[in-house]
Amino acid sequence: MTSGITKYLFAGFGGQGVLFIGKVMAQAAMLAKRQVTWIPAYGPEMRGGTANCSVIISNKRIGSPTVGKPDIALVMNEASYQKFIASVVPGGTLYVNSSIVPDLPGRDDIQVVRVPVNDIAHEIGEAKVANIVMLGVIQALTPTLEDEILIKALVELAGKKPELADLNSRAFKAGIEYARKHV
Amino acid sequence: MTSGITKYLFAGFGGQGVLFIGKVMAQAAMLAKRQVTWIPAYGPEMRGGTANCSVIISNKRIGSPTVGKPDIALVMNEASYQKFIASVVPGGTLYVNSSIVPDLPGRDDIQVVRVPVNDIAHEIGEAKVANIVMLGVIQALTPTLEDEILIKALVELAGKKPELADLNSRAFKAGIEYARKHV
Amino acid sequence: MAMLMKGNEAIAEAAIQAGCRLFYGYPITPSTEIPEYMSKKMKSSGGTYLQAESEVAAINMVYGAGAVGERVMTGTSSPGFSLMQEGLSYLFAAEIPCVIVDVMRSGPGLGGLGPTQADYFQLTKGGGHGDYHGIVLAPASVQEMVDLTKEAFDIADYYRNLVIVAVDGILGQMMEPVEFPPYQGRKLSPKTWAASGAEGRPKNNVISYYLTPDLGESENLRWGQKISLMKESEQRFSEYLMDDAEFAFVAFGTSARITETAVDMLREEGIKVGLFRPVTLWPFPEKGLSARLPQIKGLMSVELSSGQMVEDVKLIVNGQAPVGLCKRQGGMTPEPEEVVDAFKKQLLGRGQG
Amino acid sequence: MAMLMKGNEAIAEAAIQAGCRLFYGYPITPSTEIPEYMSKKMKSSGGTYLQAESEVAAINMVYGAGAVGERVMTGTSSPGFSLMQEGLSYLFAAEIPCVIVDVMRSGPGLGGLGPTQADYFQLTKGGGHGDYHGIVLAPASVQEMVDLTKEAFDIADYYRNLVIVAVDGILGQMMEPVEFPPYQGRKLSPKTWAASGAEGRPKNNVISYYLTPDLGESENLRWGQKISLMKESEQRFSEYLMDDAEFAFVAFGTSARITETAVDMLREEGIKVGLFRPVTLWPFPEKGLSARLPQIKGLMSVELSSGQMVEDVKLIVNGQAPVGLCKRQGGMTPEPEEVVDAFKKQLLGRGQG
Amino acid sequence: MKTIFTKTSGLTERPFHYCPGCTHGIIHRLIGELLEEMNLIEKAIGVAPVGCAGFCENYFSCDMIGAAHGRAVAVATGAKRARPDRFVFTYQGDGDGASIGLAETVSAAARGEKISSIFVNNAIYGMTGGQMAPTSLVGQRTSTSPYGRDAVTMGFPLDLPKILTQVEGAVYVASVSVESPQAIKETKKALRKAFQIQLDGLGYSFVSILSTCPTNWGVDPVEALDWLTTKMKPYFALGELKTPALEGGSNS
Amino acid sequence: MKTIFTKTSGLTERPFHYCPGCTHGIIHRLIGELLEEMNLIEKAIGVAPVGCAGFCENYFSCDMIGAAHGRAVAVATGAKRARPDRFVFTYQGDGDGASIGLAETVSAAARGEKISSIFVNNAIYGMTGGQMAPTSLVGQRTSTSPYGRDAVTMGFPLDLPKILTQVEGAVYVASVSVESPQAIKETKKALRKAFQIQLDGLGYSFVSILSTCPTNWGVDPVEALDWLTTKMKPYFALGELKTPALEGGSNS
Amino acid sequence: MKNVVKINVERCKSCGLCVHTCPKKILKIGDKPNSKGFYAVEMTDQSLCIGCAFCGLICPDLALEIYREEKGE
Amino acid sequence: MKNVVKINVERCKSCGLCVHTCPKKILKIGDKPNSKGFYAVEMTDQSLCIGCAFCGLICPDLALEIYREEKGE
Ligand SMILES: Cc1ncc(C[n+]2csc(CCOP(=O)(O)OP(=O)(O)O)c2C)c(N)n1
Ligand SMILES: Cc1ncc(C[n+]2csc(CCOP(=O)(O)OP(=O)(O)O)c2C)c(N)n1
Ligand code: SF4
Ligand code: SF4
Ligand code: SF4
Ligand code: SF4
Ligand code: SF4
Ligand code: SF4
Ligand SMILES: [Mg+2]
Ligand SMILES: [Mg+2]
Repeated sequence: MTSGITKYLFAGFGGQGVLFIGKVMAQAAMLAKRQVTWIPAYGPEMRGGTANCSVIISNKRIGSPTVGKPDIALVMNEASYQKFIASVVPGGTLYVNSSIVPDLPGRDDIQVVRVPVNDIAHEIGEAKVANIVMLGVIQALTPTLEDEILIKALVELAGKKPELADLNSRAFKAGIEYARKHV
Repeated sequence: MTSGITKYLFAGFGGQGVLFIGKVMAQAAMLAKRQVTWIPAYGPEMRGGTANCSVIISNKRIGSPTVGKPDIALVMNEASYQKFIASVVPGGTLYVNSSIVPDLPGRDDIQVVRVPVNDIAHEIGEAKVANIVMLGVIQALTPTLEDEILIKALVELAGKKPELADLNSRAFKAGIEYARKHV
Repeated sequence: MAMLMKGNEAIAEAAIQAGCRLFYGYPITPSTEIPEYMSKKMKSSGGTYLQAESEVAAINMVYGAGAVGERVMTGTSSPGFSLMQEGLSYLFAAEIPCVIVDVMRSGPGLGGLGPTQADYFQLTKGGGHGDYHGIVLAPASVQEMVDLTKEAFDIADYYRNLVIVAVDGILGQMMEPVEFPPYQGRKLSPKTWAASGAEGRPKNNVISYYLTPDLGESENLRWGQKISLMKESEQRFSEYLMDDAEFAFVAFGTSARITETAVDMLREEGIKVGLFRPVTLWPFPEKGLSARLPQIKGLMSVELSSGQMVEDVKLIVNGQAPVGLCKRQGGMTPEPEEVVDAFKKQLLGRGQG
Repeated sequence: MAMLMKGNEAIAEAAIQAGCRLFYGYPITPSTEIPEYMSKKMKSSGGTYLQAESEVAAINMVYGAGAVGERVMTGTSSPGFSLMQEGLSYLFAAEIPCVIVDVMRSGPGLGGLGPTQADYFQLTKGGGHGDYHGIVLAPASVQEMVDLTKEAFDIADYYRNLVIVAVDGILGQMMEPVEFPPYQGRKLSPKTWAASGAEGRPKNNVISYYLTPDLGESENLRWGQKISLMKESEQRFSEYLMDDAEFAFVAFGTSARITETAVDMLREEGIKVGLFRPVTLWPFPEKGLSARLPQIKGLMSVELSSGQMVEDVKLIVNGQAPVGLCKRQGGMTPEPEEVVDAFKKQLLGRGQG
Repeated sequence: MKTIFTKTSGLTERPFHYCPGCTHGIIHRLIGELLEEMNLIEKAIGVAPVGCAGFCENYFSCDMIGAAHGRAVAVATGAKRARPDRFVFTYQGDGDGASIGLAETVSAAARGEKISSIFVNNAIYGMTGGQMAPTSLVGQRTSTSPYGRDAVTMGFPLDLPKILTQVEGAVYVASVSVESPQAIKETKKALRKAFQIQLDGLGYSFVSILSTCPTNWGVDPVEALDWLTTKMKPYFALGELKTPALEGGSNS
Repeated sequence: MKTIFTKTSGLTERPFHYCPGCTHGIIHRLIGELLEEMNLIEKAIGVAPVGCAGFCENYFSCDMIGAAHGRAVAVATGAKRARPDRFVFTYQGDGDGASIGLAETVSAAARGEKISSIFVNNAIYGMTGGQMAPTSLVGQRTSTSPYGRDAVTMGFPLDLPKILTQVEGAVYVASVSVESPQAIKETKKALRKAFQIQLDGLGYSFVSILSTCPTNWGVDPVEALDWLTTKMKPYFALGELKTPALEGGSNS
Repeated sequence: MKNVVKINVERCKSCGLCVHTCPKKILKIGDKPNSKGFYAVEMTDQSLCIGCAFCGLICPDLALEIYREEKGE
Repeated sequence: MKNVVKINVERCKSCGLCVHTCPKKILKIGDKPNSKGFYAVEMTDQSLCIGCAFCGLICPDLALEIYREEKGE
């Protein structure tokens, strides 16, 4: 998070919506008039394969858009945990979807935050928004931008679907609340 | 014809057999254990277009196989006459098929030999061997190899067709005779 | 107003804004967003998107539309670009303006979907037969993809030459905020040469052959003059902290972005380095780089390939300074730290010694 | 016993003698004598000639036959060679040995039927995508076409790499006396990797992709090692009057033949020139040329192109001596006199001054 | 315990990478079973396409070659001519075989190449994320026909098996499907016949199989079976379109 | 004096480069006449192939584009989509259209491109000196089938018009010939219909014309007419194989 | 005599094709995710199974094997 | 009324197709080569010509034009 630059990595199965929350972050950063880049990476499989994206939010012009050592990483499944835990920058934060990822050996020099986002999403009544719940958690614990601006981005990306915007906002807030209460 | 190297150019319509008499020369040179190269050049048309070939016969290893300035050139049609007369090396010889090529402005610094080879071939009874008649003329006036070796080459290239070999030999000799008598 | 857009989509939108009304393409990862965007937007822009049966067909459709004088584009990725090589050679010879996008993916062979710059030779030297060149533009941000794509059409028409926009898979897939200033094209002469139907004028032929070697040579010399003119006039580059630099990185596209960060890191250590970024890969910006040589103790090419552009760098440096290479291959990109390390190992010792 | 043979036919005969039992090709002037010869002779040699529907199909048939472990060849000319570029990149990545003949004709585009060397970049830098190289053999006489074609098959099998025999149209069409000494192939290991049917062994896959960038990089590095090994071991060249030469011509194929005569002419004038003839265009014989540099005051590349090989020459000379260029294009060849003149104009003045 | 149904040794142990419910897997299994039943595992050389099935060399127990996109038939031709004693088959998608590889397919058929092609028609480009295929139906929305395939500007679905009936060297042409156990059994029969025709040296054999792509059709796997049945089957000519006994085809 | 027969303004004054007796010239004249009669000279864009007709842009009075070998249909597609108001035709040999360009031809037909293709089938590769074409007859000797085309190893002649009847977007498919004044008149009729179909915007129209190549067949021009009549006509399906009125074709 | 459907939970992708195809409707999607996150199919009443193997035939992922236990086994 | 076949000697390639096709057999290959070396076709008896234009239709090289002289012309 040196010199006003934050690097994110969001990883999981295809279908878990990690690319989407990266987009929300990026959109929000743009709305906040920050510099931003978003890069996706997919595995060769169509579904069930791995997917991840890197987001950089910065106050100054962004050189390298790739994120080798994220400040903040999110892993939604076990494979991503195994793959990325070592890359988090010392002092950084790793968010783990504990609904799916078992309790595995961690690291001492980073913060590991385990959140059962699938279960939380289930409670809200829509399993698909586990990703947004996690976005809320991240926002609560390691915010880079204002809450409002993230919600605005969420609404914008929902396009012309107000129910979706609503659902997403609820999931986002549920994440924030959960984090404030439990972590 | 400097340093035991002779450069030939044979040019005409496709179908006039200029490539063939080049091959005969080349084959003969090889039989005589001389160094030799043969290069064809065609126009883009299938028939009736221009065709020519360059032959180099040499006592030593042949560098450039292209013939920009032939020592001995043969033109079987008017287009070739126009195209190549300027290229003949000073002191060289230009053979012209006078059955087809009209009497056109020549050059003083080269020998121009006009022979009505179509007519001669006609007399032998086979219009197609005009090219071989011309080969005989060339052999008579500017020989590089022995008569016998050229005849041998002619026979070899006739393959398994003795009548053809015979016809070709007759045409060749007719050319020699004509040259000795008329030129 | 800025909007967040993928590089591939930005290219497609920029093309439409530049008056491109025909897109012929065949899908291939990681360039597929280009045809997808075109299939969505062309119709309402009064243009035509057509999915070709192959890249070979696509480039020849481009040839047809370009020959009748319309603005036309195709987009593909490396294996598809390889299939277009005969077509590119023909487009050059027939002097048909057009724009081709190559979103490079890692090879050789089917390879992988990761980013690469290993088509550099194919792009710049001519992967097809004969002496020819396309102008090759290499943007390094989504905004530059917009700006250069628009220009590409003008340049193509101006010279009657193919123009290639070359990016790696990262740039094609990356989202950045981007703006679309109104397009103001160059003033160009009407395409009187086009085979667009001979209404009210003598007939035109647009062909790519010559009947005799003499003609072939004179055509090639004429094209050679055009090549020289393009070489003279179209070199583009961008510099980062080069004014007082004692060492220069040379890099384009994504690797230039990564190198920019490496430059920052080295500058923090007090080492005077800068980045020379070719914006045209062909013509290589040799004037710009040559101008910097007197101040430079060493150069390093940073590439997503086994080292291809480094040859062009060496040709310009011509022995006047050491030239290093930092590379990653097969879809990998270097971290800025790696670039720093490579620099220190290969150049810093030597340059100072 | 010597026989008079066209270069193209000599290549075809040599291939058969080297155990090539499969030829897939598509006719194109000036290489057509190769498929024609094969169609006549393959059957009685127990092999197969098959006319493909296109060059794209031909190179992929080659891929299939090579993948099952058989000796296979194709032959084409420049536009057809351009169509094979995707295939070449795949052949390299799948490490399939094979031999490809390019009888160059003048381009770009449909161009003409005259000789050229303007496929040099495409041949040596890789006209397809990604980092790869084929070994490129450039004979300069019909005899050498025989000898190198035979070797090509051995080299291909030894490295599991594509080998290209590159000649211009003159060499392909030229007749010279030629001999066929009995073929004695290299000792080669059996092709245990081939996908020839898994009888009695675990199954084999012959593929050209990798699933992740990590794997992509390690594959590319492995191929890079092979490339280094080929570069180290397979450089070939031939010299003419180089021992005491103060100036060197660099030329291959037909232009080398022409230059040989120019060397003779200059030597007659007492000027100490020689000819350095690359026999492998890739790997370029840089060791051989470098070894001569200390004695050399200037070099001149003689090419049937706008000047492509001259870049490789310059990369080696690296500023140590002036490098000139004598070129003809579009199907034209220089007369030896022209080479002499160009030399005098570009180098003699400078080299002595 | 009697085995009624189990995995064939014609397939490796590796789980498929295909999306849930994608019928590529069913077709793989049928081929694997035939490789085993017809004793071809050690004799076969399969050619993989580029497409979703581009990794199928991991699944079949025989030797495999991975071809460039669209060139599987050319690669197979090259391989078969080199080893006429081998059994050579291609496995290709509709984009691979009917778009970029169309010339290769039809030309090999014309030459009567002694190979067998399995053509998996899912009316879309699966691997690249759902673009229009030559076989996409009129009206079908894909990522490159977002407003639906419009016959006037984008043309009509290409019926490759129907075309091949007009090509003399194609001696067996079948068009089958996999939406039900019955259809799957028919498909296996057709494949067996196609393979046998190659073994008998009669010429080119071609089996087109209608298949699903739930992911890119945007429906669930069961709905996909239904889409196949109600939308695809009516358009494409089905059955044994041409057999060695029945030259000229049943569609005329 | 009344003119019964004279040169059309649809052709330039330039003499043809074709070999003596080559019927490419007759076909050129028919096209030239139709360009004039249908008032298309200023509206037409022709696409030349690579092949003996590769220089035909010199002969037609309209604008012309020279395509790469086999790609004329793709070039024409590109041109027509760019200028739908123009009349766009291709002129191609059998190698150009049915071998290297097969995918382009069939795919354009499937898309129903509003262009007209004239396909000159002389059963050989003329320009390159007489190699086997996809249309060469079984037993025919060519420079790459020196022992005669053998159906078992080289396959069967490809009947492209017959194939195209199975392609929905091809709305007019005719197979005609030029060995006699009657045949020439029929050919002109077919060409006129094909052109009109494009002008009416109905879809792809394709006219295959059997033609001679005395040079590479190794016969004199008059014998060549006979060879065409007695050898080629019996093999290739002739007539209007598919017309807009008669969907499905007359050959079924 | 009893028919046994063996479910390879790790291979199952929860596509539901077998559920849809089984004439006896005795298969259902389970509620425990496997290691890949797929809810594997489950047998509801093995005794009703007629051993028709339709489920195996339609399963694209080779997740099912079907056996018949002979009497007395 | 008289039909006139105008022969463009320079365009004629001596292929003989018109000779073969003329129903009246009044055309023949001549014996004077044109500038390209081709022996152009000649009319043997113009008065027999019926003006059917078959010769013009079959001539691949546009070497023939056919006119009808109206009576009294
Ligand atoms: C030359 C080339 N062009 C394009 C691609 C991208 N590509 C890969 S697979 C594919 C099409 C896949 O569709 P299909 O053949 O129908 O197979 P499916 O995935 O539907 O089974 C395409 C266009 C490529 N790999 N190579
Ligand atoms: C890519 C490519 N391959 C091959 C050729 C060589 N070539 C030129 S024309 C031709 C075939 C000509 O035959 P056809 O199309 O039947 O026309 P024809 O000459 O018989 O009228 C070939 C193979 C080429 N020019 N380009
Ligand atoms: S994308 Fe479609 S065809 Fe490909 S695996 Fe998924 S469902 Fe199957
Ligand atoms: S080669 Fe054949 S097709 Fe070509 S012009 Fe001559 S006769 Fe006609
Ligand atoms: S074997 Fe038949 S009855 Fe038994 S579970 Fe499978 S489909 Fe149902
Ligand atoms: S068909 Fe196979 S993969 Fe699908 S739910 Fe049933 S057992 Fe699982
Ligand atoms: S017009 Fe008829 S009759 Fe007269 S010359 Fe011609 S073909 Fe013969
Ligand atoms: S048909 Fe024409 S070219 Fe042939 S002989 Fe008659 S007039 Fe001459
Ligand atoms: Mg598909
Ligand atoms: Mg032909």
